[in-house]
Amino acid sequence: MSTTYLEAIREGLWEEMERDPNVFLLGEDIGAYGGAFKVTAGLFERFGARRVVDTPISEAAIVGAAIGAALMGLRPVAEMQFADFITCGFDQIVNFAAKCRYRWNASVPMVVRAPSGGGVHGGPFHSQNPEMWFVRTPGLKVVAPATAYDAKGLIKSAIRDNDPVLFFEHKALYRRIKEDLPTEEYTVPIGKAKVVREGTDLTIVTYGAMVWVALEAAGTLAEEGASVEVVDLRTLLPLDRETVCESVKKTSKVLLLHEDTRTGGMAGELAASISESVFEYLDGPIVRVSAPDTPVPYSPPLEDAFLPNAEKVVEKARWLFRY
Amino acid sequence: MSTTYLEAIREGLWEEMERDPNVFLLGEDIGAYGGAFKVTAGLFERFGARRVVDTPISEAAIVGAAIGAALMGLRPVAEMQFADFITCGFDQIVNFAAKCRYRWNASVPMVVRAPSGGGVHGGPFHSQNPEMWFVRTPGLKVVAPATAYDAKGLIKSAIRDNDPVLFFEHKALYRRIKEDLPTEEYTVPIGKAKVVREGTDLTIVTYGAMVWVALEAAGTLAEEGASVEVVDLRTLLPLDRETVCESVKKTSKVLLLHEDTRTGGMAGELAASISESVFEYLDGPIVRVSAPDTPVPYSPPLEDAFLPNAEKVVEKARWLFRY
Amino acid sequence: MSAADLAHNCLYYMSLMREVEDRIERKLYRQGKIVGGVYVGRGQEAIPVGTALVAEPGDVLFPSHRDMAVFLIRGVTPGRILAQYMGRAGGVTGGRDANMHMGDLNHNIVSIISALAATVPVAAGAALALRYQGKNGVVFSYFGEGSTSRGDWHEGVNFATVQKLPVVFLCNNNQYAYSTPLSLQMACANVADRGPAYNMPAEIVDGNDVLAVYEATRRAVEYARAGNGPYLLECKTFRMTGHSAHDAAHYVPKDLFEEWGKLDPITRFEARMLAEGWGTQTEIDELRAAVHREVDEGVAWAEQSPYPDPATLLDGVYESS
Amino acid sequence: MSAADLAHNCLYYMSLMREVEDRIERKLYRQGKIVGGVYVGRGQEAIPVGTALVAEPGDVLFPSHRDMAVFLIRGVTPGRILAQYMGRAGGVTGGRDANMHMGDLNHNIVSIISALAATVPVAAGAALALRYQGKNGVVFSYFGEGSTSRGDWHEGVNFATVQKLPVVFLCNNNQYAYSTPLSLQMACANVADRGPAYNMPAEIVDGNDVLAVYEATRRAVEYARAGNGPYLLECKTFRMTGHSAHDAAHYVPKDLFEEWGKLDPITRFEARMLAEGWGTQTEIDELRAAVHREVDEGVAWAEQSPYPDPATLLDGVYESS
Ligand SMILES: Cc1ncc(C[n+]2csc(CCOP(=O)(O)OP(=O)(O)O)c2C)c(N)n1
Ligand SMILES: Cc1ncc(C[n+]2csc(CCOP(=O)(O)OP(=O)(O)O)c2C)c(N)n1
Ligand SMILES: [Mg+2]
Ligand SMILES: [Mg+2]
Repeated sequence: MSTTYLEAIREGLWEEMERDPNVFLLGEDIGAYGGAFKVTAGLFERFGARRVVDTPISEAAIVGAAIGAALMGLRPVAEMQFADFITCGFDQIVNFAAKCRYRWNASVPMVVRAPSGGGVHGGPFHSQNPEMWFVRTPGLKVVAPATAYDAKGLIKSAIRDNDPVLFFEHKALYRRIKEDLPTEEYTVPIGKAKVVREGTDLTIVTYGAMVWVALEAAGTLAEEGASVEVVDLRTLLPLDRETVCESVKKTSKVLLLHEDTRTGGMAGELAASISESVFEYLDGPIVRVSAPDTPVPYSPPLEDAFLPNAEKVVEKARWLFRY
Repeated sequence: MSTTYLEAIREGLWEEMERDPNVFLLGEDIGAYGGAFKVTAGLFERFGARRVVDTPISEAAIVGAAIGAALMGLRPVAEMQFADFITCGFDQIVNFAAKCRYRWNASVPMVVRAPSGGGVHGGPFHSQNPEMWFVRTPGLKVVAPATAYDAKGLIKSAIRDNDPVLFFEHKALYRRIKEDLPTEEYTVPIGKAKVVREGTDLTIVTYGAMVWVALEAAGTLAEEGASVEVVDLRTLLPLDRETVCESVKKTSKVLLLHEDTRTGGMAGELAASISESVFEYLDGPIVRVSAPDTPVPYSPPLEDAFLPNAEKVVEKARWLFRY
Repeated sequence: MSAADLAHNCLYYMSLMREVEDRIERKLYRQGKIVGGVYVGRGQEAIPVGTALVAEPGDVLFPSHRDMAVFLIRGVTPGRILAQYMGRAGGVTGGRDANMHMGDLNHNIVSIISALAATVPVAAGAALALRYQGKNGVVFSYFGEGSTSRGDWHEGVNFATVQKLPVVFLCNNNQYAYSTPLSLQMACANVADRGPAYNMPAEIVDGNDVLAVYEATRRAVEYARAGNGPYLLECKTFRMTGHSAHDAAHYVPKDLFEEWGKLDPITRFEARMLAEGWGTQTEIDELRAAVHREVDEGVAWAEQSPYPDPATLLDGVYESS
Repeated sequence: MSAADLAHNCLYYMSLMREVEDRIERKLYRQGKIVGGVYVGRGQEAIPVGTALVAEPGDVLFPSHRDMAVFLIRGVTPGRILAQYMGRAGGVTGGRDANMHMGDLNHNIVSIISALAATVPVAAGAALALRYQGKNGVVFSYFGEGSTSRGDWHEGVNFATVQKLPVVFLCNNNQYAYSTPLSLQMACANVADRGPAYNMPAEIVDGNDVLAVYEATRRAVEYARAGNGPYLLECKTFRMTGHSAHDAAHYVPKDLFEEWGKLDPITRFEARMLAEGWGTQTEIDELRAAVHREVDEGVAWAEQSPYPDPATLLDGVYESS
């Protein structure tokens, strides 16, 4: 019985709600309607209005209320209808939630789920990848699964985590990927990257929907005789620098890939980290493939040009091999 | 007649308001009171309530109103009382202002002034360096002057710019630095870094208050026989990658320094850029000195430990020279 | 304008909006020619029409996502709008943004962003600018009842009232925000109940009666133009569709659709026209046919408009670029 | 509690707050022992005292920056508070944060962040949790009139009223927000005028009369605890200082200080105590002396508390770290 990425998240929520009566959900249209993407479909029927709370259109209140409930010992999971709207609850996340523990030793075990990413012709406000706003904010954890397995395992870990976790679910993966998941319970640890393909000539470090692009590119490059290792970060903060650096030590070449725009993107942090820690192992520049520095355009030909794809990765990798 | 950094900003505002009747100011307590830091002192008396608008405590409305006025052809300069509160008007900046031109070709010639930075014992909410939230947002320009000369020249350029500009003024510099400014009018171009000290053995790239730390460190290192070049970015977006890379080509060693916390900081973007463009010139790892990944603590001994200083820079530089 | 001319205008723009949106939602979207979200204002046409017909050329309008008639009334052609939905270069945003996320300062229309009510403080700023510039324009700020829950709404309205700015706040209360009914959105019964919080006059009007909306808007605009500050107009109506083209609105009790269907602003107004003698059935039929032709032409125009050139992807992030 | 006991408590906590803050602002700050911002509630003590004395142990309090008595009433010692201001390890946040940015869940007090009104939605969430957990606690959410301009205030109050949560919203309307007078903050005359926007009862009380505040708070808390939803209490008062220790408040008309000085909540209440026979002058003098001693001890305790060890800088960003 194959499970989609979206169903995997729902299963994770469901299991945690069954397991722990302190877990509850809040967000816009998540109740009887089941959420804009139907991630929470069925949960209202199962758990009722007490544990699946429909809210007004108030992202600051959604996040704020989640913080308040978390401070009182509950485990709220807030949904942003689209990750793009997280900017409306921004102060609550980066100033309230992120700093409580450091400032006054108060736990905020809250999860904010945010459907992010492009490739769905959503245009500038339904396609963004806002992860870096949070990766640069100490006190938050940031998760961005690429597979159904990880999506389920990470949402469960996020809910059990005693720190605020931002959970970026990639919209383009919701129904596009399907996997057989274990029938027994499992979790996936926060803070651990995963080598999803082993290789010896080049490391591609990436996350989210781009993992699939990296794997496709790795396949193409394999046909050309290049052995490419793909590291899926899975968690962006805290960052598993070790797994990244170990891979670079092995391959000596690295390509950083993200769907997010270039300047200030995750690739920067990775480049700095790699250059600081394993500089002597590098035998070529650290290269990046990413979206360019523009808003996400709507029209399909523009969006296609905007998004990174396997072709662009392969081309950059070839350049690096020639270097 | 020496001018402080703070006075330089005030002079820049004043001159632009005299020059262009479309320039006006809005913010909390900026009128008769002259602003929390007195940057706008005297402007209300000179230009009146029409052009120096006191607002309610509403950062989203301040930024939003600035956008609306800018769309109508005015040149608003909004003040955040502290840069930390910019998170309350975040959506307006990153989603409204930043994307207008790309989406529908509408100019938003607005400036948001934001007193940022630590070293004033302000604690977690009056000391932050929020620049990277904006540097990763295409459509914005981000400026962070280190000297009175640049502060004045850049605020004038920011006001004349037809794109939204975030102007981070470092609170610790407000009254601490003083310079003789030209009596004739001048501006400083947005998007141009400056080599503020020439050297041949190491490049330190930095901005804001850390320019002074870098210069102090360069002085110490000079005594040890090392010739250090210091690049003051001045503008963080668009980033003057060329000046940075030219310097690295010359020195082959680079230390990236910022007061902002480490992960996701400006150093990452610089490291990626350097590694991509001038990798072959590097003869050592790209190293970083920054604040650690914590909120900004209040208590002086903690804040002192948190902030980068010349000692930490010198130590890191020595390590790099030994490499 | 004579009563008959006004009536003709009202019917024309309501019908044109209806037809453009029907074509978008029921044809082009289903044909896959429109990708992404489609939100229509079916059943609510009296609101953008009754309000925007009051606007002077110097007034600045901030339509929301169910106010298409505002564009039509200001002279944006159906072709450009249809091309917008289809992501074509000839669309209002040239393919950069989707659906109702469009604006054109040549027509004094500012584009919404997706975040609801984000335009409210921006509208206040535009009003500040009009007054600053010594113009006597009024700003029209549109939103749904659900959007009044947002902090930006509050901050924008508060700032506008403190500054006594020339803004009319135009709320379409269609009783749902996506799947969320009024009772889960606010504890008060009417959006107009929020007026006193800002010491702002607030009026409730039948949002399915285009002339009632028109008259109320005139009062509101006159008040604002005279320098008295903002005015809130709550237009009671009903969303006769799902939230968007992919939403079947199972959560809406069926009888509400039936009940409100009887109050369809176009059907109702046609009857009124005949009753008042503002037009004949023949004229109405001709108007309908003309609207059809106009939209046919718009669709043809839009379909021949090319997709934007990917080579332009990087252009226009900044002025110089 | 007898009327005399209540009166004694009121006077004790008002005096203690006054004395702690005087010591902070007029001594320690000027001696350079406190770096960073200092905001006091001089002249407003009746509000935190009259409200917090109503709170049950299970109630959760969200004091703002002029509500120090809330901490004292909940059992946070003057020493810990003074150490907090001085950035010492013994302070409530151990030197991590400054002044009134402190909280302690052992006392059911949640720390504000600096962004005004950000606690309002958080307070709503805490109230949701109390109801969820089947507890019958009430949440006390404090803010100044200026903070009601913030979007978070609106969103939090709206959510709380929609959900009928057990929150009392306690506004100190001291007529200034930093240098900004009420008239530039809101167009309505009273914060209570905002109640109807949320279909929430709103009451105005003399914020310089501790017993009036106490009685009104009892009404509010009873209403909320009974499950009727939020209640807004506007306590009219006046900020008898500058915004912070470095602000001389030149922008406040001098006669306002004089006028309101006559209404000082402590002086007034002492007179009332004598008049009602709730205490004698001797008892009052003794209370004052005891408060002095307590604060002396607190200062001594704080001064002997070490600064935090820089080696702890990185601790506690996350649970595990
Ligand atoms: C800040 C924000 N949150 C969520 C959404 C998603 N969303 C789009 S329209 C809508 C409902 C809007 O309701 P209302 O304001 O009543 O307008 P209506 O659609 O009924 O005309 C929602 C929740 C959004 N666009 N912006
Ligand atoms: C979002 C935000 N903007 C600005 C400030 C700066 N600030 C601190 S207190 C204050 C005035 C607060 O006024 P009010 O809410 O009336 O409380 P009061 O100080 O009068 O008790 C301001 C503007 C802030 N803390 N948060
Ligand atoms: Mg609605
Ligand atoms: Mg006040």
